Order: sequence, then C-alpha cells, then structure tokens
Amino acid sequence: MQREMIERAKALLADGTVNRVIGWKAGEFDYDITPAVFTTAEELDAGFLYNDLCAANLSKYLIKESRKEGKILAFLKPCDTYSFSQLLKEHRIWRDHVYVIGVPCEGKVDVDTVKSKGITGICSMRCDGETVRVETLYGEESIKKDEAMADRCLNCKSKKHVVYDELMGEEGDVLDSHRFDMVEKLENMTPDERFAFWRGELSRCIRCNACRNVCPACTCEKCVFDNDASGIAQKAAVDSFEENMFHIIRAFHVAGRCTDCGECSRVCPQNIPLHLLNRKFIKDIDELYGEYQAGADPDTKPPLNTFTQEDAEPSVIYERGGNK
Amino acid sequence: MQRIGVFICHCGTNIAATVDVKAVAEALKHEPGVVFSTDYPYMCSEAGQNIVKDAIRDYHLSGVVICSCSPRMHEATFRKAAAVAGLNPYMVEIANIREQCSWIHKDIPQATEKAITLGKAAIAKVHLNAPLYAGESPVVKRALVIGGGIAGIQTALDIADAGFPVDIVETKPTIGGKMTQLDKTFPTLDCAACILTPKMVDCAQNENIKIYSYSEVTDVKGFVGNFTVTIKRKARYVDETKCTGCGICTEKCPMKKVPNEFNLGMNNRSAVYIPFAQAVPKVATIDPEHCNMLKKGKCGLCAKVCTAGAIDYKQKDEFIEEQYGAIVVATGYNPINLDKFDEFAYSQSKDVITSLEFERLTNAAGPTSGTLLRPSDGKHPHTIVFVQCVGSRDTSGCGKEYCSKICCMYTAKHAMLTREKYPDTDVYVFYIDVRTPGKSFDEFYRRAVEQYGVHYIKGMVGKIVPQADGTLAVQASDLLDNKQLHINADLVVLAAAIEPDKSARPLATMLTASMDTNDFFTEAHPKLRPVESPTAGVFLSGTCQGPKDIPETVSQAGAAASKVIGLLCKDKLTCNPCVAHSDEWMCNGCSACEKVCPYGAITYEDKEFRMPDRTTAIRRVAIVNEAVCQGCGACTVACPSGAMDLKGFSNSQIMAEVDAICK
Amino acid sequence: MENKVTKETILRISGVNPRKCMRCGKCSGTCPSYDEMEYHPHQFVYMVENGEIEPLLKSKSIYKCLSCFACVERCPRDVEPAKLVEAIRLAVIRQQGENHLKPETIPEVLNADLPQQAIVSAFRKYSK
Amino acid sequence: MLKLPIAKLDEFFAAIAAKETLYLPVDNEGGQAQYKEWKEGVSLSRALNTVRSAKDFFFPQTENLMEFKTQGKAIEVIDSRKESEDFVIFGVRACDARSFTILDKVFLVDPVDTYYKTRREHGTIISLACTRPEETCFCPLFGIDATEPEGDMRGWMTEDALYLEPVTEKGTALAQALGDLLEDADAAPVEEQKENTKKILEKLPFSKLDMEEFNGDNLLKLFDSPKWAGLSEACLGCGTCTFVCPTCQCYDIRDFNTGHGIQRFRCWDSCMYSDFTRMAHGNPRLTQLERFRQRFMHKLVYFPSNNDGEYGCVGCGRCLSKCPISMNIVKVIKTLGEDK
Amino acid sequence: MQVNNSEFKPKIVAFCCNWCSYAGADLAGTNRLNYPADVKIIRVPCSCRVNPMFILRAFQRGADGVILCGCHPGDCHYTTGNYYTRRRMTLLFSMLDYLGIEKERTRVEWVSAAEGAKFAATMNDFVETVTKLGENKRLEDLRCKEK
Repeated sequence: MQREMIERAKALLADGTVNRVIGWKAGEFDYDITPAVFTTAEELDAGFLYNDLCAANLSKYLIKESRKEGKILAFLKPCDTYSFSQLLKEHRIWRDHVYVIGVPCEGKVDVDTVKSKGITGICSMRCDGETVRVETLYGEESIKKDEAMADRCLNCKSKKHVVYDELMGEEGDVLDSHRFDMVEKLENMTPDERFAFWRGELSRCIRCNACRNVCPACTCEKCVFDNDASGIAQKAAVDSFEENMFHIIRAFHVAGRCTDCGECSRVCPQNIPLHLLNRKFIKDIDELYGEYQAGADPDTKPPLNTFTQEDAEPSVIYERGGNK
Repeated sequence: MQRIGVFICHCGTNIAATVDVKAVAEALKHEPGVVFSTDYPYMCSEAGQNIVKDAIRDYHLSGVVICSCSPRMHEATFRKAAAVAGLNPYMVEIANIREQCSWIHKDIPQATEKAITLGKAAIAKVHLNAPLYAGESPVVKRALVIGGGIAGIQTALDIADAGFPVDIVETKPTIGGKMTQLDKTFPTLDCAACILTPKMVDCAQNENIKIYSYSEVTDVKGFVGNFTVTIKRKARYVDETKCTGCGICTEKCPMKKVPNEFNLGMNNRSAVYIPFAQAVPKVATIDPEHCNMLKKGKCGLCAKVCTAGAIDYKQKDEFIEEQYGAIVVATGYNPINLDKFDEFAYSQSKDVITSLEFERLTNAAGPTSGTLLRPSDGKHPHTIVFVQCVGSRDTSGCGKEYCSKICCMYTAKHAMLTREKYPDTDVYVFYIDVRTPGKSFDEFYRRAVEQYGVHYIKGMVGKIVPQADGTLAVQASDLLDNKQLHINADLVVLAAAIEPDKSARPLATMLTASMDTNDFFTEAHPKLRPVESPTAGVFLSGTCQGPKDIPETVSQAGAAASKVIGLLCKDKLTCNPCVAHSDEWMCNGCSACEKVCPYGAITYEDKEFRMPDRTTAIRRVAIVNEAVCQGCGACTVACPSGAMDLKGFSNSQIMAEVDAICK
Repeated sequence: MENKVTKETILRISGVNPRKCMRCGKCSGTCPSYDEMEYHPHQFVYMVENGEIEPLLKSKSIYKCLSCFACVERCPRDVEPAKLVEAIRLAVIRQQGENHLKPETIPEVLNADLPQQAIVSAFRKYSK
Repeated sequence: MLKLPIAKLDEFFAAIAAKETLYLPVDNEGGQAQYKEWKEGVSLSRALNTVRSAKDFFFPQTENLMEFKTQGKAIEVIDSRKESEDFVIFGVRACDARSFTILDKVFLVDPVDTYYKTRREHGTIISLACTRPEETCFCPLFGIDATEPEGDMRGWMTEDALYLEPVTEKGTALAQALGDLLEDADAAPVEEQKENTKKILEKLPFSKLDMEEFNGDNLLKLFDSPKWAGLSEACLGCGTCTFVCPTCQCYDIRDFNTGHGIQRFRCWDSCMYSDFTRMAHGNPRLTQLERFRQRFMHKLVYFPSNNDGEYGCVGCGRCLSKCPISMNIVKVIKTLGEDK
Repeated sequence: MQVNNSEFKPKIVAFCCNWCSYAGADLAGTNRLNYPADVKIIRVPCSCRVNPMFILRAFQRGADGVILCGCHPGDCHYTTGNYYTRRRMTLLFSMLDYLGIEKERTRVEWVSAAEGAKFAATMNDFVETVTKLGENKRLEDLRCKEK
C-alpha cells in the first residue's frame, strides 16, 4: 500500500494536480511517526510511510494547509474522513484546495498499549499479519495485534470513507461496534463510584492541552480557555474544579461535532480515557435525539443546533433507570 | 472603574416594610466603584427621578443601580431619566428588591441581606456595562387583522380610518363572526345584525381594507414593523371577482342536505352556499366535502346556471406573502363542547340546546324564522329552564376554571325576550351567582325578574332526564329554600362556557406570542398594556384575550387599533440595542450561530484579515444584522469560541452577577 | 378522654377541602336521596366547614346517602361531598368502638361476586 | 555502603514517613507511575520513571504566591506561603536528579526564588539507579551516569536488597536517623548491577549523538536554519513536552479573583503556547515555528551559553515518548547536527 | 448524607428568561407567594442565553444548586430558544451526572408569565431538594470558599 501511495502521490505532483502531499513521516523507531508535508518525489521516497502504526488523524492540518496556495494531496483513513467531512460542514477547510485519497485502515497499533503489556525498551516494531513483532533492548517479543490496539481501533465505528476524490483499496462499511460498552458500564455505577472513577482519571490531568490541540473538532481561532476575556481562561488546572471544568466544557463544545476519532485519548500523556466523555455525549444524543454520527454526511443538522418539539425534557436524566 | 450611584427605593412600605433600606444603602456604599448611595420613598416619582438625575450630574456617575421594583416595571423609566441627565440609558441596571425580595420574604434581616446581594450583583454587572446605542429599522405601513368578527372589523375600520391599509384574514367564507349569529344584544336589546352589517359593508367598501375571507395565516416571520406573513387562500371554487352573489347556484344545487353551520346544524344548506344574506363578501363558496362535482366529478349544475361564469372547480389553494408592520389577533371564541356533561342530556335530547342555538331559534333569519319552537317537535315550549355556568368556573376538568362573563347577561336577555314574546311561558333560570357589573347591566337583570317575572333560582341543575312524553325532567336544588326542585321542562337552554378558538394556539406559536393555560393570549401587562401582546408588534383584540361582551370587545378593538396606528405612524423603529455581536477575530465561521438563529439575522462574509504574524488571510466570519437580531442569545451558546456575545447580557456581565450572588 | 369528632378529623378522614365549594348546589341538585335527607349534600359541605359536626353525626341523613357519588361526579369544583358523608359515617362507627367484623368470619360471608374493594372498606369501617 | 533487605522496604518507608512526608513513584489508574505520598499499603512502582518529573516537588505546576484583600480603599497583602515542612523523595532517577542542578542554576541565582529555595532546603532526595533503561533514554549524552545517580542519598535496588549510600550531609543525617534499620554491606552486588546496566546503556540508540554543533558560537546559524520549518510544521502547540520535562522552568504569574480577594499564583507556562510571554504589545513569537525553535534553542544553545556549557536537557526521554506527533529533541539534534 | 442540615442554607442561582419566568417570578412576588431567600434570580433574555459556563461558574463560586427557568416549549418569546436550551441542558446535566455530580443540583423548569404559583412552588421544592443534598462538594472550588 505504501508503495502505491507514493507512486500515486508522485504522479499527482508530476501532473500538477497538487503541489504538496500530507502524510506520515518515518521517525527514529518504527512507532514515532510524525505527520509531514512532502513537496517532492525525493522527499516522498525518503520519508513517506504508511503502515499499521500511522495513527495520527491528518484532517485537522488541512484547516491551515487548505488555505495555502495550490492544492494539497491528503491521504485520509476512514476515521480521518469523518473529521474532514465535519470540518467541511463547519466551513473550516477549503474543499477545492484538497485532493483526498481514501486509504484503508486495519486498525492501528498503539505503542502505549504495547508498553502497558510490560514490553519496554522498544526499538523496532513490525506488524506481521495478526502478530506484532517487537525488538527491544532486552530481546525480541511478540504480541497479538488485537492486544496491541487502543480502544478506538478495537471498537472501530466505520471502515467507510465518507469523503474522497479517489479511493485506494476496497471501500469498507460502517461497523457495529461496542464502543459504548464502557460508557454504559459507567452509567450503571452509582454516582459515588462514577465520581471516584472520574476524579481518579481527571486528577492526573496536567493541562498540557494535547487533547485539545490534536482534536479535529477543537479548531477555534481562540479557545475560551486561552482567552482571558472569556472568564474561564486557565493555563493550569489549579484545583479539581478547574480540571472538571476544562473537560466538561471541552466535551460540551465538541458535543454533536466529535466524530469519535479517539485522538484525545491517544495523545493524552496521562492515559486519561477522554474519549469516554465524548462518547457519553454521542450516546446520549443517539438515545435522545436519534442516531447521529458527526461527519457522516454534509447535510444533517448538528443535534445541538436543531431540535424537535417532542424532545425529551431535561428531567429525563432523573428518570432514566438504574443509576444512570 | 465606573463611578456608580446606587438608589434604593422604599416603594412606600412595599419594600421598606421588609427590607431595611437604610442598611442596604449603607452596605452598598462600600462596594467598589460606588460613589453615591441613597434611598428615597418613591424613586419612580418625579422627585425620585430628580435625585437620580442630580446625582448623575453632581457625582459624574458612569453607572446607575436602582434597587426597586421589577425592571419589567420601571427599567424604561429610569433609563429615560438617565438619558435626560446625559448618561447612556444602558448604563442603568435594576436590582429587583420588590417582586423578588420584599414581597416574598417576611423576615427583615433575611430580606435585607438578599436585597444587598441583589444590589451587589447589579453593581457587578454595571461595572461591565458599556454604553449601547439603538439602531433603527423601517416600518411597513400596513396592518394585518387575524379574525373578521366584530373585534377584527372594528380594529380594521379604525386603522383604515386613520389612513393605513389593513388586511383582514378570516377563515370563514364571510366576515362577521359570532355576532352575526346573535339575535338581540344586551342591555339595549337592539338587533345584532342591524348594528353589525353596516360595519361589515363598511369594511368591504373601505379602500384601505382588504378582506381575505376563507383564508388562514400559515406562517409569520420577521418582527415588529417588518412581519412577513403567508396567507393561505383556501380554494372556494368560485371566482370572487366574478361572483355577484345572486344566489342562483345555491338554489339550483341538488345537494341540499348539508348541515348549516350558520344555524348550528339546526337546518340544512346546499353544497354551494352563501352563509347568510348579508355575508361579506357576498360570494358563494363550494363545500368540497359535499359537492358532487368535486367529489365524484358528476353534476356541474352550478357552473351551468352561473351567468357570471364564476364557478371554477379547478381552483387550488393559493398562498400569498404579504408584509405588515403590525399584527392584530382577533381570533375570538367558541362555546365549549358539552359532551362531558351527560347530566344535562345535551347529546340525548334535541330540546336541550346551547344559548347560541337559542339565539338562532329566536332570530328571524334562523331555522324557525324567529318563532321559538322546540327543535324536536316544532311545538311551542311552555316551560323553559336556563342553566348558567355550564362548564364555567369548573375545576373538575370537564370545563373551564374561569367565569365566561357574558352568560349572566345573555341568559337574562333570553329569559326576558321569551317572557315578552310568549307571556304564557314559565321561565326558570338556575344560577350560582348573577354577575352583572356593567353599565345598565344590573338594571337589566332586575327587569327580567321584576318586570318579566323570570324565576331566578339560586342553585344548580343536577340532572336532566328526557321523558317519554317528550318533556325533560329537570332536577335541581334551590339553595335558598333548601329544597330540591323537579321541573318538567319543554326546553332547556345551557349557558355553555366559552373558550378561545382552536386556531389561536398554533397562531400564537407562529407569532411567538405567549398564551395562558387556557389558551387566551397574554397581554403585555394585565393592567397597563391590555391590548398588546408581549411580542412587539402583535396586538390583541376581543375575546382571544379573555371573555368579553360586545361593548367591551369593541372598545378593546378600538384600543388595539390606536396602538397599531401609533406604531404605523412612525417611519422608523428604534431597535433593541441588546443584540448579538460577533468578535470577528475569534469567529471560526462554522455556521453554528446561523443555524440556531430564529430570525436569520446572521450571515457570513469572507473577509481579509491582516494577521498578527503579518500575513494576510481570508476568513469566513459571521455578521449580525442588528436590525433583525432580537437579542435572544441562542447564538452565544452555540458558538464554541465565545466570539458571539450579547450586548447588555454579555458573558462577563452574567458571570459577574453569578459571582456576586454566590459570594 | 372523650372522643369529640372535630372538623379536622372529618377533613382528615375525607381528604375534602370544603373551601373549594362555590355554593352552586349542583350536588343537591343531582342527589337522588335529597328528599329523604334532613341535611342535604351541600349542607354537609357548609356544616363541616362551619364546624357543625354534632348534628351531622346524629342525623339519619348519613344513612340515607346511597353513596352513588353523583355529587362527587358532578361537582364542578371537585369538592366531593359524598366523601364527607362517608367520613361522618366512619366517625360514628369509630365512636361506637365495636368490632363487627372479624377476619375469621370472612370466609363464611365470602361471595364470588363481592368486590375486593368492598371487603377492604368493610374492614376499614367495621373492624377494630 | 548501607543495605536494607527488600523485605524491610515497607518498614524503611514507614520509618522515614514517621519523621517527614515521604513521596515515591506509585502506579496510578492510568497504568503509569506518579509520585505520591507514602502511606501504609502504598507500594513502589516498578516502572522506570514517572510521567511527571520530580521537579514538581520544588517547582510545582501551580503555586500560590500571595493574596490581596481590599477593604474600602485599603489593600492588604497576605503572604500565602504555608510553613514548609521537611520531606523526602524516594526513587528519583539519575536524569531527574541532575535536573535539580539545572533548575538551581535558574532559581537559586540572584534574584533567588525563595519559594523554590525553601522547598529545596526542606527536601531530601534519595535517588535510585536505573537497571532497565528505555530506548528513549539518552542521559549518557549529558554525562549522567544512570547507575550512579546524584542526590542526598543514592540507592540501588537488587532482587533482595536496597543498597544505599549517603552523599550529602542531609543524606547522612537521614541514614543516621534510620538507625539500625540499615546495615553496613559489601558493595559487590551493586557493582555487578552497575556493570549489567552499563551494557544496556551502551546500546541506547541516542546516547552518542553529535552535539558539536550546539554552542553559543553557532547561535545565529542555528537560529536561522531553514530546517526549523520542517521540524515544527506538525507541532500541535500543546504543552506536553514542556510539562513532562524535568528542566523546563518557565512559568506565568496570574491573578485569580476568589470573590473574597485576589490570589496571585504562578503556574507552569509552555513556550509552545501561543500566549507564551505575551506582553502588552502582543506576542514576540508569533508562529509555532518561532515558539518551537525557542524551546530547543533554549535547551541546546542559550542555556549552555550562559551556564558553562551545561545543556538544558537531561535525556530522560519523556518528551520522546509523550509527544503526540513524535517530534522531539533527538530529532532536532539529529536534523540540525547534520549541518556541521 | 447524614449531616445536620438545620443550619445549612443553600445558595441557589436561578436563571430566568425575561419574558416568561422572570415575569412569573414577579407574579409570585405580586401574589406574595413565599419562597426562600436563598434563591437569587439572574435575568437573561432567553433561557437559551444560559451558557453551560455560567452554570459551572455558579458551582465554582459556591452555589449549591442552579435552576434554569424558561418559557414553556412552544411559547418562547424568540420562537425556538428554549428548544435549544432543552437539548443543551439535558446533555449537560447528563454529563454532570456521568461525572458523579449530584444531578438534583441542576434543574430546568418551564414557568410561564402566568405561573407565579408554579414559580414559588418550584423554588420551594428545589431549595428543599438542594438542602437535603447539603453543600456542593463535588464541583466546588475551595479557593472561592475560603473567606
């Protein structure tokens, strides 16, 4: 696939369709891949990479890139196309400056997940079918791919590309995932248990803004948390209230817009399962206002910017069964 | 830092009795920015306002906080006073220490503490107030009256008389409303038709009035001065411009067994019909539910006999869009459905009728040509029982909890007229209370008793059982005599409660006008603004606002007209300056605000920006049309970046209030 | 201690708020036992409201009421006079302090047509 | 050389905690290590290092500096510093232990940061030698010996014992205070462990990077290098690298209105943030390129120029493993180092 | 929650839309309908003006309960504002609940200008509920509580 992609990118560069290519660039090890813009065939040959470790969602870069001169070729995974489509819906990306090639994704290996299995000193990592072979400072290891993937890939919502100019490989389908299982599990806890759970998670937050800055829904010209005039600006979470505040408001601001790409949880240096906040909103929206997948199509009104006269009353949350 | 003056009103004892106003003035004096703090018995009085004006000048105040009654009461008063003294009126904030403090709390220390907190919140807000300047929007000099009864007619005539064009939309084929169905009117007993029909004709002839009969309002957009209304002209299958109202079609129509709604189904009409002789417009209408031509494609007789060639079976509903500066609601009332009152046997016996049916039975244009005859056998009734308060003052869920107001008087009228025309008739009126507050009303009622010998009985009818001999066994209590009465009546007349027309509720939604739980339109103020709806530019006329008799309806109709005229006289309206505003540097151009704006006040523009890093960028940013924005603030929350804020109720102002309250 | 039946007792047993009455008399207008009764349904409401409980306790009227509930059904203000009558009856029975119905006797008197509700209310009334 | 049987580890922690607060790396809900206060039942993490560095103890992420209260026209300034108490940090790795030296060069030079100084004086550091370095480790590049960490007392953990060696007076005092819990021991097992670890350290991929380019003489050349554009283009501008870094020392001072007064606090800042060092006129570094460059120029050029060649990096590798887009100091050193 | 609550006076912030609920609150006053002084009202043009930030802010600053009152759905002075409020607040409150924060501390009620009695009853009920819950501990900001 990588070879094909490079060839196609070179061809599009050569015929002038595009003048840049955004993709993934190899790092020092196999897993430390950096998103990068390539402008020449040589650069592509030297560094362009696409494999089961290319996890970054490239769509957010296109906000800036699409405003530059000329057209950019973007390789987008199914996940990324949802974000891309949502950004188009919000007029954040100039569509005619982007040439999208959809590329398949079989689920990405997550180095933190591998590390969490006790494998340390990873110098090299290679996917071999369903097995991931790891070379470490302390010898070779192998792990099943299923065990090396993060929740977002284990519970992949869709292998379908919702926007593209061209598709490489076969088109996939929207999948039935179990992505709300953990949300449901939390909902079934008592409020005290939930409070303890989230305090345990959110108290680790170091307010590095990685979740926000990587999020393709967080594209504000100026985030309210950076804006002293907003009244809620914070540079560091001084106390537990501010930790909660940041994550509640962030989740609320992306509610109905979050495509559940899972980048927030991937980049969190403290392994906070931030996607569980977003998924709660998605689950509530699905249950209360009908199934809605952000980015799935360009027309459906975002659930928070529309209504029906028959919508549930807020009291529904007092009434929902169990400890929900 | 603002220089703030704080003014605490005693409101006589309304505030001062529960709030220690001196303590409030003293406590607020030490708030940051406060340079003057005082109290006065009546801040809204001229002397009180002068204290405010003087302080603004003497202390160079940049902000004013009035601790008084609700801002809904006197915010405008104090803003005006501030403006006179040279302060921007939007630098005034009101702390509501009467309705929301002194009147609800009894404990003086508690109420005083709350008043201080409310004052502090207002001070905190004023610190962040900025002078606001109202924009202007043009006024479309045309009014719409929805409903063509006496209320609508009177309003339209008055507006037209002042020289403004006005349109009447009436759902029925003719204007005139309920009053056309009445026989005589109390307390003067003049004939309803005699006084109403000239007004109907006036409407038709007035150049400034356009009547959309057999039409409905289906959509309302816009705001005061600039409403865009969609009117559905239902197909009447008769070309209004050609029909002469000669009535030949109605005579020739073979389908003659359609219940005549004008006579409340007590006789029949043809499928093509003119509701009554004096209808305006006097134009035939084909009832598509009963016309054989429209239903089965067979007949076509009316088209053949119409010399004017007015019949058009192919006519379709037509939608027209019109611009109006003001809208008057005059949707009127209907008697309630009596199905829930089995005890009165309304649905079991033809001889149990409503008062409105009684009107038709005594009306010369009615089914009996004005002779009072029993609907069942056409015989003259000798004993008539009138039952008042049927469904009125009823909290059991079967009826309405309010008093329908008109029943006492029309029942007295009916009883009196019956006794006058048919002195051999025994007339009983069962009442709970007789309510006759009105000019010459009680005299009228007493005449019924004293001069005409109507038997007024304090008590209620418990049940009515139709007998085999055709009479009605009426069982009732006489509370004053402490007896149960059994009367064999020939006719029973029920004074059914009245309720707002069913079309009012969806109309209120379209107009964003508020309604009470009974579906009567709410007035902007129950005493001081009784003919205005809280929605600017929407006015109320007649029984859509509450039960009323004819004189009251007419006077309210005139009042609504004068309010409309006052509005239409203006060339421009001052807009509410508390509107949304987008900080284009923070705007993402994501369209979230546009999607939630109910007024379409937000548009987008690709704008060139000189960025801080000295590059140029073209960015899509939101622009708010200040004349169209009504200041609800929906956009401010939809906006994730906080670029959209609301003047006068900004994020920082509201948060400052929150802080002050929670301190 | 003397078991004085007060207005409050009656109001508590019946759950009726006599102040809701607007004196329309429809209860008495509809009452089928009116002529048999010394005190009529509307009077029960007045009298309880005025605290005149004694005469009601002594009156035969409470046994003339058929409990047809027409007055309850037709009252436009939801006052429910029949519940007052029932409450007075209950007060009288309670004053007597007799135990008329024992659980043991139930099987004997049990009848397939007897509504469950009747048994329960009979217990409430006649059992100690 | 002192020795503590591993079975007595809890006893050892308890003995320290009885005197002063003891912090040590503990596994958290995220499956990673963080410093937590030792209490009965808390066990030492087996992870190589904590996500957040040990600098938190002396330079916490947020710290109240003072409070203001106004009454009428008067302003009262309140020192909100709490009475500092002695504390012990156990398990500091060699990289973090070195980071204190770097931070001292910032905070303890004139004008002395008294908040930092007080904490520094009250803290006793028991460092712990590494045995299983990660591929991201490159402390040898900065002359740090992971098997011989700095600190008031240094320790080596073997299968069956914890070996301790007091280094400073504070360390000696602590060792004495623990009394006969610690026994004198032969250093042979420690030497053996050191040998084994050194073999791994030798294999570390970044421990021998060429640093020749990075000195004050090349300042302008490096500053103007066209390569910054490529290096920084994917940078998200988040603060992860700076917040996990043991040597990043920038902070912002902010006021918070509590409703009862003003709390003036400082909190970590990140040169990656768009509002970093924003002043009245605006931001001196307007693009992410400039901000990104600032971070690495500071660590690799400005800091050593001002501090006798000491780099502002200790090679802990946290930024390598935590950067969301896997851009890091090693890639910068490699890319710019090529231009010799 | 076994706390002696007799002394506890909750702080309640009520956001009321100008057209219905604020007028309803005024009517409650006009009719002298009593409710605790712990309730303080903030006037907003429409319930849809209430940003989740305001609600969190109130909790931060020491509120123990936040109630939002607007026109009944369908009666919004601005046609549709309260429909958005309804969705926003349902989701927000659900999220607070998800984080283990007592859901009873937040409420939305529709109170028309004619419902003075409902306003007073609602406030009485809400104050009672929040009093039972006791002090807001889960969304508090200690900095703001220190005196």
